[in-house]
Amino acid sequence: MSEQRNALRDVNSRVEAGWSAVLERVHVAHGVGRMALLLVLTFTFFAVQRPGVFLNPVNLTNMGIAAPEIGLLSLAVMIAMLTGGIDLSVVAMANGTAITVSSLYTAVGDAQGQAAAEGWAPLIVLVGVLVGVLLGAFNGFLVSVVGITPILATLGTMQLYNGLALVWTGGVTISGAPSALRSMGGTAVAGIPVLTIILVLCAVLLAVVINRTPIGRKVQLQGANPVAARYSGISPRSTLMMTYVISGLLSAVAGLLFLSRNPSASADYGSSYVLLVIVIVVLGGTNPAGGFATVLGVLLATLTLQVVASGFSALRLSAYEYAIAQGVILIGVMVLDQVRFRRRPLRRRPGMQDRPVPTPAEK
Amino acid sequence: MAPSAAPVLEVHDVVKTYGGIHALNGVSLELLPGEVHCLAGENGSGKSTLIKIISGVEKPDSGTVVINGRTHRHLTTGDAIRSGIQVIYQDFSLFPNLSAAENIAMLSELADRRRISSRSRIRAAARRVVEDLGLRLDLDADVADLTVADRQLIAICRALVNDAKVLIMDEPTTALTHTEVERLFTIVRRLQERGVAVMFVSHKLDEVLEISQRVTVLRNGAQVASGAAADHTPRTIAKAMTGREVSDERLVGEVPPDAPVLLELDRLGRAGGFSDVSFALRAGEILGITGLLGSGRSEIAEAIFGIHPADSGTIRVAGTERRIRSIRDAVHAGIGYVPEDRLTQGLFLDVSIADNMIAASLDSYRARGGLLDRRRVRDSIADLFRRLRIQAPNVGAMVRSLSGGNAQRVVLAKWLDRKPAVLVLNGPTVGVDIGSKEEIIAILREQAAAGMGVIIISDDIPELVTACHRILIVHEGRVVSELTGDEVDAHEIQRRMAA
Amino acid sequence: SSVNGGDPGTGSTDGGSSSSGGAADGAYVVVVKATGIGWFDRMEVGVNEWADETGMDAREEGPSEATNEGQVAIIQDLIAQQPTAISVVPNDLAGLESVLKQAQDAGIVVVSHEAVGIKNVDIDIEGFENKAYGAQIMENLGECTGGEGQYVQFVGRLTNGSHSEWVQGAYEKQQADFPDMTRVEDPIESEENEEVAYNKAKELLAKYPDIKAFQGSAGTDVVGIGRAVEEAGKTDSICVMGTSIPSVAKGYLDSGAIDKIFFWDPAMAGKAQLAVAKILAEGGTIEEGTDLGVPGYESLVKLDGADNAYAGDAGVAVDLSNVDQYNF
Amino acid sequence: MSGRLSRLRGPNNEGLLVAVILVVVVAMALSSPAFFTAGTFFALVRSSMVPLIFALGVLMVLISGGIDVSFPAIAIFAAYSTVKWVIGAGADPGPWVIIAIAMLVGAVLGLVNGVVIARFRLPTLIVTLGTQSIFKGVLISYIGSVYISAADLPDSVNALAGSHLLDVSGGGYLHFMIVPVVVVAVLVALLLSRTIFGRSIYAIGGDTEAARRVGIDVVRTQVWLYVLVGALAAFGGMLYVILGRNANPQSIVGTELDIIAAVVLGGASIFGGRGSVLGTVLGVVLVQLINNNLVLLGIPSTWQRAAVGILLLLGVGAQALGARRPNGHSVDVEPPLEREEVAA
Ligand SMILES: Nc1ncnc2c1ncn2[C@@H]1O[C@H](COP(=O)(O)OP(=O)(O)OP(=O)(O)O)[C@@H](O)[C@H]1O
Ligand SMILES: Nc1ncnc2c1ncn2[C@@H]1O[C@H](COP(=O)(O)OP(=O)(O)OP(=O)(O)O)[C@@H](O)[C@H]1O
Ligand SMILES: [Mg+2]
Ligand SMILES: [Mg+2]
Repeated sequence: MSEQRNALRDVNSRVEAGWSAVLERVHVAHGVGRMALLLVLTFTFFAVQRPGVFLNPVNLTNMGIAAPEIGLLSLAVMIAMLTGGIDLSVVAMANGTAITVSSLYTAVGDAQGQAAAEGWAPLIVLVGVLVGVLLGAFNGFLVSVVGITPILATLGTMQLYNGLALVWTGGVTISGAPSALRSMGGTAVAGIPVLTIILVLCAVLLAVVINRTPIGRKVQLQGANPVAARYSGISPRSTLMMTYVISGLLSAVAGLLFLSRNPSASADYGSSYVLLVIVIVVLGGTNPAGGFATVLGVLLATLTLQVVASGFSALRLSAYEYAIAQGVILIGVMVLDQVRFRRRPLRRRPGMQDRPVPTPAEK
Repeated sequence: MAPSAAPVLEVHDVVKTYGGIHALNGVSLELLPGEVHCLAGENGSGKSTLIKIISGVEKPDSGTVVINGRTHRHLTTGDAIRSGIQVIYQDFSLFPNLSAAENIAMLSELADRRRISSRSRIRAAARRVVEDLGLRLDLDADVADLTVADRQLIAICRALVNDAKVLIMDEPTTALTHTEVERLFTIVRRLQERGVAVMFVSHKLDEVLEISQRVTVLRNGAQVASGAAADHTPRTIAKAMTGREVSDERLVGEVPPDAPVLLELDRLGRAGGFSDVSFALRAGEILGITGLLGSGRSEIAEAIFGIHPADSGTIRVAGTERRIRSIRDAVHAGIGYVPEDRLTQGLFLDVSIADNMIAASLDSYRARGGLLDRRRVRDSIADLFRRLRIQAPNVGAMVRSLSGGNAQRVVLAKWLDRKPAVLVLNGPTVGVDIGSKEEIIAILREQAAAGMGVIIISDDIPELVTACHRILIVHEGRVVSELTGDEVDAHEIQRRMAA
Repeated sequence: SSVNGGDPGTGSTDGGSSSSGGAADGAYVVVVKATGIGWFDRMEVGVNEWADETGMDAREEGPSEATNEGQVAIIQDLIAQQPTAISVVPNDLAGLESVLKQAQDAGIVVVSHEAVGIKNVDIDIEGFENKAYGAQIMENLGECTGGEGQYVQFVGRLTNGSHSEWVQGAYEKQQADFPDMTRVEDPIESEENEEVAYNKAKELLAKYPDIKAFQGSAGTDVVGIGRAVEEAGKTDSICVMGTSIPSVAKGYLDSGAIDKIFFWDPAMAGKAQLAVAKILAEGGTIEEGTDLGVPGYESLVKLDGADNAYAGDAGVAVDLSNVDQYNF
Repeated sequence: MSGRLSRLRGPNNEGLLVAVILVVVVAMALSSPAFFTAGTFFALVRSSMVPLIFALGVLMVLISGGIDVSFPAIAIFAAYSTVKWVIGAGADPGPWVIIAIAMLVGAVLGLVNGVVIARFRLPTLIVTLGTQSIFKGVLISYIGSVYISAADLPDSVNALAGSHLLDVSGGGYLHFMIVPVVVVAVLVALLLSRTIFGRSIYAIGGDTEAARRVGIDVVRTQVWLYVLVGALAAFGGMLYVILGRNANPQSIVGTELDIIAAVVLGGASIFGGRGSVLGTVLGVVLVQLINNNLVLLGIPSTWQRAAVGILLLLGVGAQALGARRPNGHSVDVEPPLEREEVAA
């Protein structure tokens, strides 16, 4: 055991040492560069330590299947954080979708038989997604119309949604999901799990919405300075509403992934994800105060923690030792960032880093 | 009293760079007891930075600060304060969540290295200063609930609560009316008698010359002039600051008599704010609205822009009546607004200049598929950047890194990009140096000439005179008089405002 | 509903062996609800003993919080490490279906515990028949109360299958044999949390002043209840019984606040799971009467309701008289 | 900024809370005769003690403009490791010494938070999110995971656990530890309102840069703040051990968000600069009042989680509406008119 601990200490020191040096040379968007780097470093480290287990295709596939649901939930939190808010209810919303789909499916199945249930599947899934969207809209209502601070509003709805799910299921785990979903969990295209592909698609879509559409820009500005946004004729209500609806939508998709990984739904699934995704979002370079975030950074952060988790498993380190590593990485990254920015005050440009800024010179 | 020999404060060729930019490039000056030393310079010329260095907020790259003959290598704010240096910061640096009294007294409490804080002592200390200055301030109100002017007064009181040896004022008068400025100056003179050395930063050159004995002018962080105030006129200082001739003569183009009416207020009113305000603004016209602080001039603007909607009367924009209940209504009706409080209401400080510029007109760039048309975005940004002559490395720079003059141009650009029918500007040149001021007004003239209707709310009378076709004077929420054509003249306005 | 930071949602624990993947590496892994908990620390003792006795590579793993996603992640990581057998004590039976299937497809022997009716396992091994166990508890409670009065049942989580069966078994027993007893509330959820159990017990004492008996299910339920009863000064008039382990309940057994606790030795359960796994791995079969060579599991009985579930007779009842025989 | 600050505070929030509490009490009294008893009251007091101590720490951090989610980890780390160590050493220095040691441990952990946060100017929520999982991980992996039951606790601790301030036969009792809890609450109140340190915390929460400029040593103040909060958390942890008569390393962690919610219900601003001890006490009491009486109110177990969520939303919702400025949700930094006349 102890020699693995040394290995652990060793990797941390190595990572941090090499890193700050390399960071100087990496001029990618805040959050993206460092995560890409960290991902590569951790991956190589574990690959070298336990090639047999870690590089085993089964392991790689499993990572590709496990990461997406967390990735989607992280993106859901990210967009809320982009407006200076946060969404603690993402897991509850995801479960809401999963439970809806699963129970509707089984209900129809019992009433009219499997075939019928499969026939209704598309509609059922749609309803499930709709539930997620509605829950998100309720968050949006609380935040934008009632004016409750997001962290409190969503803390409340987290409990509420979770509680309602408990009431609905009576605490029992319900089994059953449309075969389309079930098969989705297992299949892969060109060796890449379908779930991974779904995550990437959603991420690209979200990135486009945030950076290339008026509403996306408004969301960013809302986070950067709500007052100035209002004085620019941007309606906080519609922006915030949109934000939390999107958050609900992404959570709903995550809920579908829950089902596709395992055809059952319960009120308690994923409770341990809530704070984990916040960690991921921040590691991904999102500014907790709002105004800046990169989708790519969040994706990389998700993968990095996934890799570290499996790596620790391969090294036979315990869940608690992994928790320690997670904390160390989080703080390590933040500190290194800070040190880096202190050195270059003017390099910091929250806002639109991830797209080239036109200068008169260019024209 | 005549300044005595030994300087209380000396600065020896201080150099300060921020990421390559020379904020200060070998500046030296000395401050004698009982003298008022004025620091002039355009936005971004280095005034605030110099002040931050003297007060220990920023460390110089090289050069030294000598206080009472003692040379400080690593001057901390604490040291500075304890050795009698008091600063009124440009942004006031007040605590919005604390009472006025505590804001005023906190500094002395800290300076006295106290451990226990006593309400009574704090209130007493605060009241002493406030009464000393003959001000009326609600000492128990949270600063968050006070007006910009009140906040500025509180910042001044705070600086005076400790008997300071050196008093530094970074644009202390931007939000003050003449009466208040006069009051401040009497205080300054009284302090002078007590042998306090005062350093005074202002963009209002007539003020500068009225109060100071010595003038130092900075340009791009370098000292370009330093000498007795007596040897200077506003013109000479302006020339030193900008390196060119600056004119403030009144030039207003003709408004064609058949120009369409763009904005029409009919007996507009808001309980507790103003009442019965009626006027019409025609295309190409620049209308000035002035009055004492609290006269309701800002409230009129805020009603037009839907911040605090009017509760009686009607607003017609380009002939059609508009219900303006929110800012969105106003914006959609074709009204733009450049707010008084640039930093919090006008700008996204941590967002690039480029994205600030299109903040109000995002929807107009929607191309097919709902995506932004990035070529058009790029073009109009580059165009505005050039037209408004914004000094910045490129449009990707954070607005936080701009000085007031440039920051204000960005706010302007944001609205120009939306091409509103009517543009309302509240204190458009507050804290903006004459160079930028002249250019900003020139831009407004252009826009008016191009058919926009412009309303300027300001208490900078010379500015109004140079720019406006017509000037309304507001008193206690009512328009008490209107000056047009040749009536528009500084003294006439003064006279009617006093009346 | 309470969340806990730093939990490896994607997390997993020990696992993987130096030998490269592909072929089975001979490891036996018991995946428990959560590590760092008294009950499963005890199970780990058994697991390690079994490893020493048999010279096999056996170990226990578990998430840091008792969550389904945590167990799924661990098992997925294990599959990549190709152990010989995995035995799981699930947080959520249905929630492991797919990943266990994946394990079986990968040629790994899959055993389960506290999971009657779980899908995709070769054998489920129970310490005893759950409803019978519940009935046994009610038997004692009935005696203690003289067969009359109000009582309340606690479960760790409403979602916990075994707990539900225990209270159900007890409830049925009560209706059959102790008609004069009345259950005044549906089973109360203690969230596996002693403080919650304590507070709810206090409320119940206030609401039902002459309540006669409590039945606990989670290991800490009886302790929380016991404290509430003790503070109400009703240690003698109220019977508190339920599942727990001596080390946790001892203080209150001494004071009489807890009258009797029931459990099955987690260490033995751990050994039994591994024994079953070993038999299966070596091509053997489990049937009625099989002797696992583990105390309490000398002659397995087949449970109805599931075709692959077997139970030992490992239930233990402990009160003040024999509590000192147990060091866990 | 100033607008954001005032976002969460109603004009006289404490008043609002008292009203809400009264309503809840009446509702409960009506729905259950068993409610109006000394027992219920004492139970309420008792279950409020630990959350209140935590809440006071959270309050101070919130006022300074931060959010701390690591206090439960610090609490259990300090309490468990101290108790374990004392038992291991076979010594029983008496409860107060044990508490003192625990608070020392807590202070050290707090120091870690403080240094990282103040020295590198990092977002507090994130830092404490990290340290929390580090503390918990270290506790379980390297210090111990074994449940320490009443039987093994030092006798002096058990003795203190059983000491009552006043007993109502059958109706429960008032626990002695209420005394130190009240003392701590008063001390914190005085610290915040009557000391320069306290006022500096408000100042930093109001505007950190301005605080620097008036000569407050922000870094030092923050570090001390977190040390203090760490010690406070440790005291809460020991209190938990004493009241619960067990040391369980799995306990406490997971309650952080609920405590923060209670403090904000109590009128503290999540954006810093505002908050009062009185409000915090009321907030905690309200939450406990609700949590404690769900069974009494006859709310079915399955509904209880949802019920808590709804009540929390009602609470913060009422507050948000109370703090509402003219222009709906959006923060409005325009000064109210009547102020202008003052200066004019
Ligand atoms: N914190 C900073 N980071 C980077 N650059 C800075 C900073 N502060 C000042 N500068 C640079 O120093 C120059 C001078 O700033 P300074 O505040 O002294 O100007 P100023 O004379 O006060 O302008 P204004 O009249 O607008 O107040 C600025 O143009 C800016 O480029
Ligand atoms: N973070 C920063 N990065 C770059 N430059 C900065 C920064 N902060 C301040 N500056 C510089 O400081 C100078 C003055 O800042 P300041 O806010 O005092 O000017 P201002 O108040 O906007 O100008 P004015 O007071 O004349 O309106 C500006 O020229 C700006 O370039
Ligand atoms: Mg300046
Ligand atoms: Mg300035």
